[in-house]
Amino acid sequence: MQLDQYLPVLLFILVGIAVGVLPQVLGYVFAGAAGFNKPDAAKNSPYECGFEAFEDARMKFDVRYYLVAILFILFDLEIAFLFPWAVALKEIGAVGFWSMMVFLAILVVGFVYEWKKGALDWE
Amino acid sequence: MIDSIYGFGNGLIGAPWWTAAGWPVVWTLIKIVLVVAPLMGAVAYLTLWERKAIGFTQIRIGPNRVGPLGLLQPIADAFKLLTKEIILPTVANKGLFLLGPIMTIMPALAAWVVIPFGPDIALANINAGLLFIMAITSLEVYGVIIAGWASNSKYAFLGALRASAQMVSYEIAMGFALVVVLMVTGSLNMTDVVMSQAKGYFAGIGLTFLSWNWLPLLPIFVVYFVSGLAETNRHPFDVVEGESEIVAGHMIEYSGMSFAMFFLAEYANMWLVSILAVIMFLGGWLPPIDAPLLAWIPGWIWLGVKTFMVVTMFLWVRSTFPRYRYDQIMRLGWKIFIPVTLVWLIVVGAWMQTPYNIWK
Amino acid sequence: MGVLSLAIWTPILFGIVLLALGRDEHARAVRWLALIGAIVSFLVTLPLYGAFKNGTAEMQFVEKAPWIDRFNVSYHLGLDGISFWFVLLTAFITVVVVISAWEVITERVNQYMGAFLILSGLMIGVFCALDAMLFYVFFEATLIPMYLIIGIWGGPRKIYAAFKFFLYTLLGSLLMLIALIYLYSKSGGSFDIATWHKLPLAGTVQTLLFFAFFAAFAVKVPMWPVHTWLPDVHVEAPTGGSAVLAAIMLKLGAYGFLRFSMPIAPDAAREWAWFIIALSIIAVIYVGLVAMVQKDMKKLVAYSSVAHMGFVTLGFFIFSDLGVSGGLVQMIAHGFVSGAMFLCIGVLYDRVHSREIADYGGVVNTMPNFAAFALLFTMANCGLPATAGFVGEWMVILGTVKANFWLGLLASTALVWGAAYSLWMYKRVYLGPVANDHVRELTDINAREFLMLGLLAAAVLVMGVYPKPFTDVMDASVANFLKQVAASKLN
Amino acid sequence: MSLTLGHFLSLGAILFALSVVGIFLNRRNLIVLLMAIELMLLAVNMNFVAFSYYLGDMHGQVFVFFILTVAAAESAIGLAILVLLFRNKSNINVEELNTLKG
Amino acid sequence: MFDTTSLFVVSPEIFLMVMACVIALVDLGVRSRLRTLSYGLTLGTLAVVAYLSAEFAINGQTAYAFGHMVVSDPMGNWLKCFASLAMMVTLVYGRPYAADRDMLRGGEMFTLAMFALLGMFVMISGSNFLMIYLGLELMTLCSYALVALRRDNATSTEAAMKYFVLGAMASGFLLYGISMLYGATGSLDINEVFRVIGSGRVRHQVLVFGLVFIVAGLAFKLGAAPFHMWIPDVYQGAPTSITLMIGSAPELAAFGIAIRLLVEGMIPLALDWQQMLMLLAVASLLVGNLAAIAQSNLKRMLAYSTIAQMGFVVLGLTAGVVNGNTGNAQFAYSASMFYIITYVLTTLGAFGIVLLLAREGFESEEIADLAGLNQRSPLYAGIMAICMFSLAGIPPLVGFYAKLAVLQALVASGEPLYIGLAIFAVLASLIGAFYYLRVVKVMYFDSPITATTVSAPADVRTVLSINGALVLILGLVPGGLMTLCADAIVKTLAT
Repeated sequence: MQLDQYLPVLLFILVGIAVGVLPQVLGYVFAGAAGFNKPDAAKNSPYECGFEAFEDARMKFDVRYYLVAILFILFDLEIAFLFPWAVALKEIGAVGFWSMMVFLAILVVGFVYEWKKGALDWE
Repeated sequence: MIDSIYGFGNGLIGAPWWTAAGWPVVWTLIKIVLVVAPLMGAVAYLTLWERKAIGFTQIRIGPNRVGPLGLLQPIADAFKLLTKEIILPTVANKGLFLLGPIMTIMPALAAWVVIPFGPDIALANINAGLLFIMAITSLEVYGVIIAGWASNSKYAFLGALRASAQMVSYEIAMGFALVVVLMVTGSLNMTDVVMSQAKGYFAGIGLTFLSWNWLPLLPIFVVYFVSGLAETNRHPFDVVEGESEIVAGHMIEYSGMSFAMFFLAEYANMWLVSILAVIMFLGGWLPPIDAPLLAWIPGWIWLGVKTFMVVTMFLWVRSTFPRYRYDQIMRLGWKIFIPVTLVWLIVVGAWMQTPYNIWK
Repeated sequence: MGVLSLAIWTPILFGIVLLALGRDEHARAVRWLALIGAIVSFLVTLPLYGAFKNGTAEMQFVEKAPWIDRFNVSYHLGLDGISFWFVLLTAFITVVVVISAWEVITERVNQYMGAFLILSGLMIGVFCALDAMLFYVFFEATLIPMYLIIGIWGGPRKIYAAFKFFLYTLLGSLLMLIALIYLYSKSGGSFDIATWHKLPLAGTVQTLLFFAFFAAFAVKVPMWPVHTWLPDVHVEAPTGGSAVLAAIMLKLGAYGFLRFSMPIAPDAAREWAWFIIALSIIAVIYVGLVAMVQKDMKKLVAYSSVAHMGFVTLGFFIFSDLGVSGGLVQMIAHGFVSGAMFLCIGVLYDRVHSREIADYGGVVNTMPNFAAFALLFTMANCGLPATAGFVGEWMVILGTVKANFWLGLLASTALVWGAAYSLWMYKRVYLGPVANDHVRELTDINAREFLMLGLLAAAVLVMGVYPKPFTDVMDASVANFLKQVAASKLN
Repeated sequence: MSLTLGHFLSLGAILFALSVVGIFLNRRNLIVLLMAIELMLLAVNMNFVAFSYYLGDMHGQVFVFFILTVAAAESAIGLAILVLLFRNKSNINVEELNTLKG
Repeated sequence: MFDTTSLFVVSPEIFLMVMACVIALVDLGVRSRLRTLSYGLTLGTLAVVAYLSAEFAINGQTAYAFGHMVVSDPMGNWLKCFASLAMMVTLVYGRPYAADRDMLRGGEMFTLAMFALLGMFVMISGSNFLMIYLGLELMTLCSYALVALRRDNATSTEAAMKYFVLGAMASGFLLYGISMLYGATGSLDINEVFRVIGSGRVRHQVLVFGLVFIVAGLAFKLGAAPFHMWIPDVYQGAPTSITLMIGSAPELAAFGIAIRLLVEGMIPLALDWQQMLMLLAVASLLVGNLAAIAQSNLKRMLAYSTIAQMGFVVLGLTAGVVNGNTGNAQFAYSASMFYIITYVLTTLGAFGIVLLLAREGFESEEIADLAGLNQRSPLYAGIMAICMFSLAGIPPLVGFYAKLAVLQALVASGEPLYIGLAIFAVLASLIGAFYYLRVVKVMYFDSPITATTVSAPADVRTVLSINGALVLILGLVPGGLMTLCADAIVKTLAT
C-alpha cells in the first residue's frame, strides 16, 4: 500500500476546510472593521415575499425527491460494483464480461420496472 | 532545482521529527498552495471571462470599467464581498449554516489533489484516483443540503432539494461514464488514464488526438460533459438557483463571504469538471499530434489550454441555451443518459471481447 | 384387513362420513346412519367371541404391519383375555349411547354422533394396540372427541370441565410418553410391548417408569387423590359423554396398569403395591363417604365410580388370581352399570332438566317402568348378588381377604357404603310421594329408552347370573400375567 | 506504537458495542436507530478488513463490498419504512412505537 | 474455473430469478384487481421450482458449484422444495385478503415473495458465509418491504419498523460472529472452516466469542427467546397474509442455515453451542407458552406459539453430539427438520383460516372473532381444530410425531440432563395445550357473534382442505416424511 501518497490527500482536505473557514472569518472581521456589520432582529428574521413566514420551512416535500434519493443509492452501488470489474475487465475475460452482463440485465429489469411504474416521471 | 529546495528545507531544522514528519508536511503544504493559489486566481478570472464571453456572444463588451479591459473586476468583487455583513438568520441552525459553505468548497478543492498536471506532476499519485474523485465530489451534495436545511427558509429548502436530486441523478450518468473510461483504461490511476490514451493505431501514426478517448467513447464524452453541466448546476440546468423561481436556491440566506464560498466552489468545480474531461477524454497533457514542435511545449500548457477550451464551452452553453424545466432535467438524466451510458458500456465491453479490441 | 382393524376403523369411518355429510336439516337420516354405524361396528366385533380361543395367553387376531419405519413403530394389534371383553363392551356401549341421544341431541347431531363413533373406534384401538406408540396414539386421540363432546353438549360449566378433563389427562400421559421413549431407547429401538415385558431394568429405573405410567393411568382411572376432575366432568358432560366416560374411558387407565406398569416394572410394582393399595382403600372408603353427601345425582354416581375403580386397582395390586380377574370383571360390570346409571339420570334430566336429588321424589309413581330399571341398576351398583356388580366386588374382596384379612375387612366395608349411598339416593328420588309438579308431569320411558335400558339390564343380569364366560376368557391371560409380574426383572 | 490486529478488532468491538447500546438505549429518534444499525455493519466491516489484511486473504474485502451494498439497500428500505411510519403517525419517536405490545 | 455444471446445480434458483424478473415486468401490464395473470404465473413458477428441487433432492447427490460457493444436497433441496410449496400456499391464502386491502395495486407482493424465496434458496444452498449472508439479506429485505406493504396502515408500518430494526440488528450480530470466525479460521468456506476448527489449531476462546454472536443472530432469525421480541409485534402488526409469509417458508430457511452454520461448519464446537441452544430452548418454551396464554389476539398468540415451537426445534438441535459422540446426530437433526416442516404445514393451515375469516375492513384477529365458527362452517372449524390440536401435539396429528421425534432424540442420548430437558419440554407443551384448546373452545363451544357465512374462493378452499387433511394424514402415516428427513440429513452430513 502506498499510504504515504495519502498524506497530501489528507492535507489537501484540511486546506480545503481552511479555505472554507478563513474567508468567512476574514469577511466577518473586515465587515466589522468597515462598520457594515450591523445585525438587527428585523434584518435577521425570515420573511417570504415581504411577509413573515406563514409556516415552518421544513415542510413535507414531494415523495419523488425521496424516490430519487433511493434510486440514486441503488444505482450508485451498481456503479460501485462496476468499478472493480471495469478495472479488471482486461484480465477476467469473457466469463467476467458475461457475469457482469447478467448483473446488468437484472439491473435493467429493475430500471425498466421503475420506469414503467412511473418512478422516473416528474409532472 | 526542486530537489535542492527540498534538501534545503529538510536541513532547516536539524531534528529527527522535522525530517521525518515536519518537513514533508510543510513541503506538501507548499505544493498544495502552489495548486490552490493559481486555482483561486483561475476561479476569480473565470468569473470575468464568463462575463466577457457572454458579452461577446451577445455582442456587447462586458466588464470594462475596473482596470484595463475590466481586469481588476474580480478583485473588486472579492473586496466588496469581503466587507459585506455575514447575516445569520435567527431561525437558522447556526452551526450547520456556517458548515454549509465549508462543505461546499472543501470537496471542490480537495479533488484537485489527484489531478496530474504532467506525467510525474501530481500531488498524490494514488492508485485509486478516479475513485477518490467520485467519492470527494459526491460530498458536494452535502454542502447543498446542509446549506438549504440550515437556512430554514422555503426557498433554500426547495432549492436544496432540487439541487441534490439533480446532482445525484446526474452523478449516476457520470459514474457510468467513469466506468466506461475505466474499462478501456484498466486503472484507477489518473496518470495511467492519460497514458493509456497515448497508444493505439492513430497514436502510432502520429495522430494522437484520434487515439484519445473522446472518439471511441463519443457518446460517453457528451454525456459526461452535459452531466458536468448539471453537476455544477450550470446553465441550462440551473433551476436550482433559478433566480426567477426560487431566487438563489439554497444560497438565498447567505451573504458576504459565506455567499462567495458557494460561488468559489461552483467555479472551482467548473474547472475541475473541465480538467477531468480533458484528462479522461482529451488526452490530458498530451499534445494532439506527435510533432517535435508540439512535444516541446510543456505538458501542463497543453493541459491548461485544453481545460480552458472545455471551460469556455461551459460558458458558451450558458450563453446559448435556455433553461430547462425541472421535469425535463430529470427526464434527460434518468431516461436518456442512463440508458445511453448503459448501452455504450455494454457495447464497449463487448467490443473489448472481440478481436477488434483497440485498448489492449 | 383383520377383524380388529375392522372393529377399529368401521366406527371411525362411519364417524367421518357423518362429520363430512351430516347436516342438521336431515338429522333423522344422520341418526339412523349413526345407529347403523354403531350396530355394524358392534356386529363386526361379535365374531371375535366365537373365534377367541380360551385357555391360552397368546395374543390372538394378531395383525402386524410396519407403520413408522423411522421409529420402528408397527401397526400391531392383538387381543388376549385381558383386553378381549373391553372391545365388545365398547362397541356395545356405543350402540346404547347412540340410542340414548336419539331425541335429546337436536343441534349438530352429526358431530355428536360422529364424535361418539370415532371415540368408540379409538378406544377399541387402545385395547387392541400391542405397539406402545400405537397405544399412545389411540390413548391420546380419545381426548379430542371427548373434549369436544363435553365442551359442546355439556352443562353450564362445560368449558371448565372440558379443559380440566383435557389438561389433567394430558399431563399424565405426557409423562408416560417420556417413559415410552425411554423404554424405546432402552430396548434398542422397539415399541413392542411384548419386548418391553421381557426387558430387564434396574430398580430405580423401574420405579421411575412405574411412576411415569402411574401419572398417566392413575389420573385416568382415576385414583384418589387425582380423581378431582372426574366429578366435575361428569356433572357437566352430556349423558352419553358421562356414560362413555364412566363405562369405558376410566377402564383405559386400569387397563394401562395391566399392560404397562405392572409387567414392565414388576419389581417396582411389588415394591409400591402398598402405596397403590392404600390409595385404593382410601378411594373405596373415603370417596364412598363423600358420595353419600352429594346432592347432585351425577356427582354421586361419579364418586361411586371412583370408589368402584378403587376396587379394581385394589384387586390388581394384591397380585392374586382372584384379585386380578375380579378387578377385570369389576371393570366390565362397572362398564354396564355406571353407563346405565348415567343414562338413567339422563332420562330424568331430559324431562326435568335438573340433577338435584332434592328436585325429585316419588318418581316411581309416574314412571313405574323406569323406576324398575333404575332399581335394578342401583342394586347392581351396590353389588347385590345376581347382578353384575356383585361378581367383581366379591372376587376382589375374597382375594384381598386371602392376602390380608384386615385389608379385606376394610375393603368389604365398601359394600356397606355402596349400598348406603345408592339405595339412599334411590329412596330419595324414586320412592315416597310425588314431590312436586315436575315429577307429577313426568311421562314414563318410551320405546327407545326402554330398548336402551333393556339392553343394559340384560347385560347386567346375564353377567350377574352367569359370569363364567367372562372369567373363562380371562383365566389363561391372567395366570400368565401373574407369572410375569411375579418374576423379577432386575438385572 | 504500531497498529496491530488487536487495535482494529478493539475498534470494531467498540463500534459494535456502541451501536448495540445505541439501539437499545435510544428512546427518541428512529433515525438514530438506523444510524446505529449502519454503525454496526461498519464495525463488522472494520473486522473484516482488518482480518483480511492480516490474513493476506482477499475474501474478507469482497465480503465488505457486499456488506456495504446490503447496508445501502437496507437503509433504503429502512428509510422508506420510516417515511411510511412518519406519514401514518406523524412522528418518529421510538417511545411512541407502542401500538403493538403485550 | 467455470463450468456449466455449476449452472445446472443452481438451475432452480436461476429459473426462479428469471421468472421473478419476468413477472415483475409482466405485472406492469396487468390491470385486474386480483392480478390473476401474475398470480398464475407465480404459482406455476413456484410449482416448477418445487418440482426441480424435489427432483434434485430425490436424486440425492451432493454437488458443489461455483467453487464451493453453493451446495446442492438432499436436505437443502427438500427444504427448498417445501419452502416453495409453503410460499405457493401462502400466496393462495393471502391473495383475496391482500386484494381486499389494496395490497395488490402493484404486483409487488408476488415479485417480492419470489425474491424472498430466492433469498431463502440462496440461504439454504449457501456453502459459504458470503452466500448465506446474501441470501439472508435478500430474504429479509423483501420481508421488510412486504410487511410495510399496507402503506396507509399505522400498525403494519410500525410492525415493519420494528421488524426492520431488530432484523437488521440480528444480521449485524450474525455478521459480527461470521467476521470473528473468518478471522479465526481464515476462510469463509463452511467446509474449510470446519476443517480448520477440527484441526484444533485455532484458539478456542476466539471461536466461542464468534459463536456467541452467530447463535444470537440465528436465534433472532428463528425467533427463539430471549431474541424473540420482534415476533409477536411483527406477527400481529403485519397484514395477515404477510404474517403467514414470514412465519412459514423463512422458518425452513432459518433452519437450513442453522444446520449449515452450526452443524456443517462448527460441529467440533458442538459442546459450546449446544449449551447455548439449550438455554435458548428452555427460555423459548417458557416465554412462548406462558406469554401465549395471556393473549387475546390470535395472531399474537400464534406468534408466541411460534416461539414455543421454535423451542422444540432448537431443542432437537442440542442433542446431536452427546459426550463427543455424534451417533445421535442424525436423529436429532432430522427430528428438528421434521418438526420445522410439520410446523410450517400446520401454521399455514392456522393462518389460512385467519385469512379466510378476515373480510374487507374486518381483520378477524381476535380469538373471540372465531366464536362459533363450528356453526358457521364446520369444515373450516375442523381444519382449524386439527391445526390447533396438532400444534398442541395431540396424536394422531402430525404435530405429535414432531414432538415425539425431538423427545426421542433427547431421551436416546441417555443423559439425565437431556431427559430432564425432555420432561421440561413436555410440561411446557402441556401449558401450550391450554391456549390451543382455548381456540378450539371458542370455535366449538361459544355461540357465534355473527351469522355471516364463511365463503372462500375455490382455490383457497381446495388448498385449505388439502392442508388440513395433510396435517391429519401425515399424522396417521408420518413414516414417509420422517424417513425423508432422516435420509436427507444422513446424506447431507455424510459429506
